[in-house]
Amino acid sequence: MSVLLTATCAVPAVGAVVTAALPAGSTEARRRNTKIVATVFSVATLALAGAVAARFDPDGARYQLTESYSWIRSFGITFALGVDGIGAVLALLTAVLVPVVLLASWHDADPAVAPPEGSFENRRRTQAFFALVLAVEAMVIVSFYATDVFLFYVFFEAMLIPMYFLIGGFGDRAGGPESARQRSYAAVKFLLYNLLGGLVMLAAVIGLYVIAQDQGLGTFDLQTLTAAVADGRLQIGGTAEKALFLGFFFAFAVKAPLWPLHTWLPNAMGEATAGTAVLITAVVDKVGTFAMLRFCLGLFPDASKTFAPAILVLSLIGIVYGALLAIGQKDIKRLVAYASISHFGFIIMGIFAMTSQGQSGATLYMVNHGISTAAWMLVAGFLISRRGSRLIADYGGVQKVAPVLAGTFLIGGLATLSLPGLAPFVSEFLVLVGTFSRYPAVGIVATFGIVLAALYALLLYQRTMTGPVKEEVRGMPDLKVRELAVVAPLVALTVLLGVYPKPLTDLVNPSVNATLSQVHQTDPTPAHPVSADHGTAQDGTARSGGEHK
Amino acid sequence: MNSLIPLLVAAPLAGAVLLLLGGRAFDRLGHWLATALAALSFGFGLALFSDMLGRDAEDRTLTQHLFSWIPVNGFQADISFQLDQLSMTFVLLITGVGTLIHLYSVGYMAHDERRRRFFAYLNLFLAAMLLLVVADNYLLLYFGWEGVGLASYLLIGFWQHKPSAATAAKKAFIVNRVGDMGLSIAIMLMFVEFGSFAFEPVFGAAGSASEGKLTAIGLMLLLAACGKSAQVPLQSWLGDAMEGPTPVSALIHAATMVTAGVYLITRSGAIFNLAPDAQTAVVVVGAVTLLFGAIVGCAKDDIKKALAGSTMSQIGFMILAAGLGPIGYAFAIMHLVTHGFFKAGLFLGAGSVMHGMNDEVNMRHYGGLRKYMPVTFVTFGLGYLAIIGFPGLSGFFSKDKIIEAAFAKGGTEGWILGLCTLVGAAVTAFYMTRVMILTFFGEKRWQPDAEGHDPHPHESPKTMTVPMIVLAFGSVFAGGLFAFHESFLTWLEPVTGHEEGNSPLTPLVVTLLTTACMLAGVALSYLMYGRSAVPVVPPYGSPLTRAARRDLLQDDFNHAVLVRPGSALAAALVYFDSRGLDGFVNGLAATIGGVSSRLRRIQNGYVRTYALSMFGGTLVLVATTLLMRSV
Amino acid sequence: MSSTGWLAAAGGSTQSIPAPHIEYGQLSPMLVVFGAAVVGILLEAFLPRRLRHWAQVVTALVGLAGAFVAVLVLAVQGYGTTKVGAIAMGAVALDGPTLFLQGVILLVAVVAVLTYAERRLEPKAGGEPADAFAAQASATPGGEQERSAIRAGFTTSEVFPLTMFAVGGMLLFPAANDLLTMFVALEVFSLPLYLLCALARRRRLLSQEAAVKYFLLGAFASAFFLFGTALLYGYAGTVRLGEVAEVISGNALLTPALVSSTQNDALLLVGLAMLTVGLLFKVGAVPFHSWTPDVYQGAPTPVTGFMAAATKVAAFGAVLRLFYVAFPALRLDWRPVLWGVAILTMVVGAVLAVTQQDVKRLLAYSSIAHAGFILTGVIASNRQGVGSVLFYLLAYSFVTLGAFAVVTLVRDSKGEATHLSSWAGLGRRSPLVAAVFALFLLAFAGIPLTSGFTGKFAVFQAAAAGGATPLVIVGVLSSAVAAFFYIRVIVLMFFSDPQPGGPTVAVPSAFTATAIGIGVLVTIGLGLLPQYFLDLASKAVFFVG
Amino acid sequence: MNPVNYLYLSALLFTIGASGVLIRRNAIVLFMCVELMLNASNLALVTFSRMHGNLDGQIIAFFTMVVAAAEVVVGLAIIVSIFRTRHSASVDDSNLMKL
Repeated sequence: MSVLLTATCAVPAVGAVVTAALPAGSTEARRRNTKIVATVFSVATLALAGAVAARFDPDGARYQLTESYSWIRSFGITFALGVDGIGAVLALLTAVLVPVVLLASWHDADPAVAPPEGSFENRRRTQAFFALVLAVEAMVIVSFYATDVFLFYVFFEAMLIPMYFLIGGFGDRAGGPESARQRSYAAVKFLLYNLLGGLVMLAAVIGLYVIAQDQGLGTFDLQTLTAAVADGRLQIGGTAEKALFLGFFFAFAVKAPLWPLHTWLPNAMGEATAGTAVLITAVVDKVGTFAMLRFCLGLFPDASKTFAPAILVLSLIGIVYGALLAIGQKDIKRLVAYASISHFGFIIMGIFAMTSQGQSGATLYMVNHGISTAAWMLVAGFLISRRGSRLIADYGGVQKVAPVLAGTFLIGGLATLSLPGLAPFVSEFLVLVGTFSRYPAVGIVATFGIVLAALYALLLYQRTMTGPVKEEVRGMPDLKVRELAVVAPLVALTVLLGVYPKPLTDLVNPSVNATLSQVHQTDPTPAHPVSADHGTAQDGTARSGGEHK
Repeated sequence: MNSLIPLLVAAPLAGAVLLLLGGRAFDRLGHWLATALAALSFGFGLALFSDMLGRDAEDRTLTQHLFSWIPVNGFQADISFQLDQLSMTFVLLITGVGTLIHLYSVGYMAHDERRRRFFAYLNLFLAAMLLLVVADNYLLLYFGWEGVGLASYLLIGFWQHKPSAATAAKKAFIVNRVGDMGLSIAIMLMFVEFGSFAFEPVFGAAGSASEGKLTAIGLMLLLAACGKSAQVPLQSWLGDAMEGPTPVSALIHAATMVTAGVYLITRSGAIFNLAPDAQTAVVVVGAVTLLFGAIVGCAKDDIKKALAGSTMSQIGFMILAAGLGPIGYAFAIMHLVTHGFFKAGLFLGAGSVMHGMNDEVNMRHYGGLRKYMPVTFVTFGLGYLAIIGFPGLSGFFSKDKIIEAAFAKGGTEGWILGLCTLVGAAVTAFYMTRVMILTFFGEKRWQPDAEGHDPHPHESPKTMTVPMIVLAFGSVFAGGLFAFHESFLTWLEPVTGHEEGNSPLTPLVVTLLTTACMLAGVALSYLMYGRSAVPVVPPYGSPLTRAARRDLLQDDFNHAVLVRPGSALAAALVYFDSRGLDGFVNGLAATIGGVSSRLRRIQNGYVRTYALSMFGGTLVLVATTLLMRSV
Repeated sequence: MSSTGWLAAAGGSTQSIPAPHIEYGQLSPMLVVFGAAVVGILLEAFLPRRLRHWAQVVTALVGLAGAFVAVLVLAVQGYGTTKVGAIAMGAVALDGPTLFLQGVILLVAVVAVLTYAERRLEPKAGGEPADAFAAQASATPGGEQERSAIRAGFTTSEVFPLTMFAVGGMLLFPAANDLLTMFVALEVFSLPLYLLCALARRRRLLSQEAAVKYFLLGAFASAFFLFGTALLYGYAGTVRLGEVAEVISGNALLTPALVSSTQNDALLLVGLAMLTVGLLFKVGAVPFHSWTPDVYQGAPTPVTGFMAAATKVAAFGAVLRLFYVAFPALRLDWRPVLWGVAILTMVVGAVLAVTQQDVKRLLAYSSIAHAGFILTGVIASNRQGVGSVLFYLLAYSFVTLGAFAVVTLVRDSKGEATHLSSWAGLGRRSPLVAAVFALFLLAFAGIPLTSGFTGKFAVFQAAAAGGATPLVIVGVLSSAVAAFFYIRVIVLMFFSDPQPGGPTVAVPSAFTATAIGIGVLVTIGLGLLPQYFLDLASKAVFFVG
Repeated sequence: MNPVNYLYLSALLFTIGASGVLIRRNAIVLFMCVELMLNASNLALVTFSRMHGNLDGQIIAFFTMVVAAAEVVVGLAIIVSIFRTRHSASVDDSNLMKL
């Protein structure tokens, strides 16, 4: 039994503990040490997560590198890890983003330059921030690797706590005196929403266990359960299955977030630091959509199909609604948040379209949205930290004084609007085509989203970056080396995965096919498939659909 | 040889990447590098062309598969190229005109501090446009399609400090996005219908699909074409796009990118041929736009906007021709190429004029420039003659063929279309004559610029005039060359097919009618503008003139129908989100809080109240227990 | 020996009265504790004041440790699993739940005594270190007598023997095998608690008020319990739980009196209801909860912690025994009633806590809500139910102790600063203390990886398996409401700005530090690796019939 | 006499006691009412003991008296100390903690 997965989860966890335990102090050197230690751990995690993805054999078993240790025998709970293509890719995304976020947040947790008289500035602020980020990373990676429903649930819920402290404890410097109140409101809202979702899921988890136990399967092991569901050994029964599905889905839909459960996201992303906002939208929220794919579909195939149309409608509303609200925003970070809501609509739509294109697209979308939104948000954060305001109206003409910043911001925006050649296009198109092939009307309406996306992304760019240079913006420095080091890998990945996403699709496709067979769905066949002789490319490489059927 | 195809795209792409990432290092010589790479691409194009000429007409399709792009089960998108005669034509046009305009820009942008970036964007455009025309499937075409949109966005808004430029850029992108939506839906339809969206398989299987499906695909493709080629109803962005530097207008918004719609429809001929209703829609759009653009062109005082109207109108001709099916495809492309020459030349001329006139664009502030800018005058004049269809020049041959084809459609339809094209030809002559007269003839109406400098018109530098001269050659001779032995038709026929149609009129009659219309337009224009002084301040004008100045109220329409309700909706939703959804959640929390503070009052601190609650509880418990039994 | 023996003895026969057979070894946990209590009294009487504190602390700890060892020995000998049985003439049940709960109560008591022994938090009085208890409880608050007692450095070291008596009663309560023993045990642990409540050093008025309220309401509830006992005795002719069950199920030998009395179901049902009232009062279930907030607030905080943890453990032990041993046949009667009570308790506890401003009252309402959660496990009426309740009690009691121990640390010039507003910004001044308290709050809220989550999962799982799914759903929703106020406190501590002149966090001695440390350890341990204790709890589910 | 009548009496006494707790204000009286409830229970126990013909009930009654006595000790101590503080035995004056 390989311990690679455990190691991948453990390294950031150990890193969190070590970082938290590093000596406190207000000296710059001590803070720097903390940051470096944390970053080293996150990079080590990246290496391990990369090794996991590299060792994953797309032609092999559904779950690989599996490990299983007895944990709570009384409830059939194991510490069972295993990776499929989807989990491997998403864990890798997490591992890529965390070092970037750490680097981007390098000074976000530094104490205020001149703490007011008599204030009790926490001397462990820096340690706390970096440790919390690593803790989130560890928990998220466990969630992606968990093949035990309970284990997943535990970390799904537990990650709320470090996230909560990250949101509430470390805001950006842009806020006025109101900001502390706003921030704690945002943190509480985040926690309560997600906790409510989690508790509802808890009821469903318990229900699942009780039903399984009644039928002689007192286990939370995902593979056992899904296999039992598939071959009829576990029959949950119509109403119960629907109720359990809704219980699970509710939690995931809050986290994802799906309209109309989204209202915590703009607050949280608006008030948190840019790095934390990235962590929320690019990493933590992905656990929700990931879980829909793995747990909702795997455990409750019939209910998933029953509710798919309703969920598609909600996600469709989310796509349009999020985009329209993004257009109406005055605050840069809230705009990005609403844009994310729109994107999550796409992801969920792809999942519940129940086609391989839709689900592969949704998985890629999770990755690509993570990378591109990270780039967009982090550059926005750099911008905001320079001017000390989140209001769009406070900017203008930035490209004149800080062209590189403006350029990277534009690339982030273009990625968000799914420009071909950048990664999000690949996933968005797959989702659209996957949805369209089963639900044409839904696909067409969703396509409107691409127009709206262009509108909010370019409006934001136009209002902040172009036009005459505003007085307050004059003299704004361009991106520094550290900031470039943050943005460059993200931009490079965005381009690379836009042009050559095959490594990811190769990892993801088998797992998606396995998921689809769990729900007993196959892709709709073309009405008039092209004949096979058209399907072969000149140099013999497989090219079009005909021969794959 | 096939391996040269990717290099066509790669050369300018490398230029763009180098110039953008290379930083200051390329400030000094980057523009020459970009020009060289454009020329290199042109060289590759020529090499491929000569290779192609060496083959049989039926064996001229070159393909090159690079790698699998997006493989998901049935959905297989490849980075894979196909170069046939149609693509070849475009490749040569794009790289040829592109190289010339690079050269022109060296002079035109000489003093711009962000010149390096300008050339990077130009190279990016070339790469995207070449990708568009050499793609072997619709998704890769879409890649190039949006790529040119991006380049267009970047270049229209190149002078970002001008709010108008930034707005125009955004507008162009978003209107194009509406069209792009059509293209993506078309691709999805193809995938659902055929399980593929590569040209060859789709065209091969098109016959098996129902006409309704094909019509749907065709209409969606038309929507895409409307966006990119500024056809009604998605035409509104082109006039504003003139905010970009003039070389951009010449290359992107006249010669190449805006004609991508024509390419798309021609390329998809196999689909349109089987979907007559979609074809009808195409010709209607073409006919409406050719008149629309022409009318707008008549009213504009801004030289670039007048030319933009003209571009719209000329593309209307092409779209109309493409909508005619095999009767017109080849002529649509032929007009596209000749238009590429003369319209690029006209824009470069306009740029040259502006260059000499302190960037003045209002023709009412020009006048009598022929003496000061002789080269510009001559090249512009040749372009003018070409566009109005002066016999023997390029435009004469290509436009005449389109008008013939329109009549050849046959029946009432043919008559209507033919008459539309004739009217279009006449109006073209009218507004182009107007441009000519206002700019180069008559007395000086020069005005000092914003800083009070009087203009000192002068001829432009060599880097600018040489491209103009080369393009003028094209404007004069290309048409004749193409028409000679119908060489162009023969060249394209393997790809587009050709039918003669049944024209009620003989070609000679059509030619005479066309020439007559052209002369009438010129004459009317001369009567209106050539014989009396042109007022510096535009007269109030007729309602039609005023509407035409406002682009026939297209922006007002869009504003009233889309923008204002849209922003109202966004604002309403913002309100709903914070008051409705969030209000509900906060209200829930408040309710719990309210219930809590009300319930708290029971805990009033009096021990006897507590005892009472216990006693009451006991009674209820006892009663319930007893009741449970009796039920 | 059964009641028939008593009857025979009463029949006027000339037989000598048989000496009752008492298994001293198997009763040793209780005997050791009572013994230590008595020793404590003697120490109080004979030792000079100066020495009393340490002597009492040592005596108490030794007594508790000895009792715990005794419990362990009994458990190892199999008295909890294979050798379960009634001892002391059938008055005491020695079985799994007994030993498990006695173990828990003893551990809780050890931790509580540690917090009692804390003398570093209060400023020195009369040159002597002071603890949390009144210098002289009989003195009028603020009077001259009190001032002189304080000057003299008096302390009420009687709290230790009192606590030991209470612990003894609590050990007996869940072990009681007949209603009389149960009643006596109830009083034995209640009476010392009434007194302990009155012994706060600061805020004496509140303390006295708490005592009087607790006393009057407690006595009121005991009266119900006793009357219920009487009615049940009238129905069954016996107060032994197992025999009552047999009478109810009709398996008992019917005497003529029984034939007539068992026809009157009202006796049985009203008796059941009244017994339930008496026990529900102790666990603090709605609508018998009203004493909880006032008493928790007024009592000295170490006592509150002890009371909140240990009383709940003992009382739920009795609840389990009563319903599972005496009334399993009446399940259809009591389950609906308990459903109602559980729902009310969860909802009212959670909702009322939302607007609390005092941290001790907040914890009181939280304990009410938790009583509701535990009740769902009781209602499960299956083996998992018993196991889950046992585990929950273990988990909950240490979180509670820890939380109240932290409350003792946050102080201003007037003693403990319990108003929530003064906790603002605590996380900035004392991140560690705030983090520990946050951990306890998260455990209360049932966040995974804490003991609270495991416990909640266990009871809800049992309830769902027992067919009480709606209860689970109500429980989940009220957990969400409950989370709101736990989080409110965390927000206050971490994200609010400290008030100028706000309270400081006192550095405790090793006693409180150990107590808190144990709380943290158990909270995390039962969250991360609960299997051993779940096993223990699930092995300890068999009652003596 | 039918022993059931004693039961009625017991119930009556219990109710009177309980009502007294709810109505009266003086802590001592309150406490006496509780004692009345205990004694009502005792009466019931003794009666049932008689009806069942075993002695358990009577023995319990003895225990109850002892417990009641202990309760008095503790209760009076508390009540007296609070009386000395407040110079009032009214339970309604002990109202510092609420809500």
